[in-house]
Amino acid sequence: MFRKSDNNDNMKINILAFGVAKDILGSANFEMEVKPKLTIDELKAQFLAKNPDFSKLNSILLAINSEYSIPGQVLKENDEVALIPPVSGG
Amino acid sequence: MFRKSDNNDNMKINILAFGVAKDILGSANFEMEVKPKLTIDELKAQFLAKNPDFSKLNSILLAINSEYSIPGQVLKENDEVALIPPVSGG
Amino acid sequence: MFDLKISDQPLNPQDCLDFVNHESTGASTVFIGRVRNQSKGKKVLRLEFEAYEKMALKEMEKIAEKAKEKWPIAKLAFHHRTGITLLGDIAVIIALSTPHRKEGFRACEYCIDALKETVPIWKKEIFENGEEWVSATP
Amino acid sequence: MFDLKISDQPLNPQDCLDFVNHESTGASTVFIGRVRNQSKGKKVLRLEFEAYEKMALKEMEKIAEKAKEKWPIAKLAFHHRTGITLLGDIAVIIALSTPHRKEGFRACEYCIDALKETVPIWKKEIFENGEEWVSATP
Repeated sequence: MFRKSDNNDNMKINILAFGVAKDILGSANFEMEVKPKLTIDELKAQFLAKNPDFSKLNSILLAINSEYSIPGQVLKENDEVALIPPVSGG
Repeated sequence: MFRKSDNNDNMKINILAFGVAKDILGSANFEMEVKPKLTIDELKAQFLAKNPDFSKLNSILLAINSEYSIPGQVLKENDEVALIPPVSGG
Repeated sequence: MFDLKISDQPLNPQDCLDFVNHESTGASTVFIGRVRNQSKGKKVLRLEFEAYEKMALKEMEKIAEKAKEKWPIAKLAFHHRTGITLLGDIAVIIALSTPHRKEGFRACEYCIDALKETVPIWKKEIFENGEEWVSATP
Repeated sequence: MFDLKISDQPLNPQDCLDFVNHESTGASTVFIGRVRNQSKGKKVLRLEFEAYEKMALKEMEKIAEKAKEKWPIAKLAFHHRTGITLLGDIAVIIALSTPHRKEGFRACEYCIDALKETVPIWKKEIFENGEEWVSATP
């Protein structure tokens, strides 16, 4: 609240979590405020740092706006980011 | 009719013809009198000699009592012999 | 274990699926062969299937037995049509259930390939001007 | 061309077969995956499927497009179930029609293999004493 101008630069993204990722985060769907031009790799690193259980998984991929992200991809305001643990359809 | 004793030794077999073999023989099902202990190879040779159209086919196999015959197999009284042109099911 | 059938009535895939459904097997693989509207560029009006039924059922059973030796098949349905069939009609259904999918595809393909090699069933194609027993001549 | 569906209602193989039936194609190949009663020796009471539906449909379409690039597929139906499923329920159906059978088996196997690699759908196995997201952990 003191660094209001900084906060104003931040952007809002929407997080979706599925399967075991939802269990780890305790929530399926929430908003997050992140710094501008955050890359998907940085976001993933944040999640891993805050939730050590993610590193027990076989993999955790991130999708942006329902497409698998590519390394270095930069996030934009209102992006929908999904946490994709190992899929097991079929 | 003069060689009655010979004829009495002959045996009766039943012939089934399918697909193009039926068209060639003009009949699907008929009896035939053959000499005792005739082999399937001899019977096949008789059919080929009497019906040259059989040699135009990709193949013609003979079955005895609804099993594919094996070379040299000897026929018995009342055997059911089927003429099997190239199969094309499915 | 096996549901083998030759019929001059329309074949029903759901019957085959119901037969092969089995609690310990997760994968059902199905092949359905239908009457096509052309053969070698010529328009087909209809197909007529003829079977040496007694022997065809024996050969179908041999194929099923061999497939079961090679792959862990729980149940297998093998139905073939005879008589007059029109465009889109089902000529053959092979359905089988296996614990896993890879063996299911292999087994199903084996059965349809083997059918075309050994089962005494013949197909006559009726064209607008003529007819022909399939595969009979070169 | 493609019939892609994710549904929490029972899937119907006949719907898929009807969709893929196409006059110029003789071969329909179908794979059906069902809920099994055991996993790694443990009795499964039920499965729960969760999908990221929007993305799952996109990924299913990508798989269908790629399969169509590789093989001459006329029509393809790709249905996946979500929600609570019991023993014997259908989890997935892939049905496709091709001119000939060999390409049908290859294409169908490709689709189910690819589904298991990339489509964001998750399966939770519920056992008598516990539950587990399949493949999540080593």
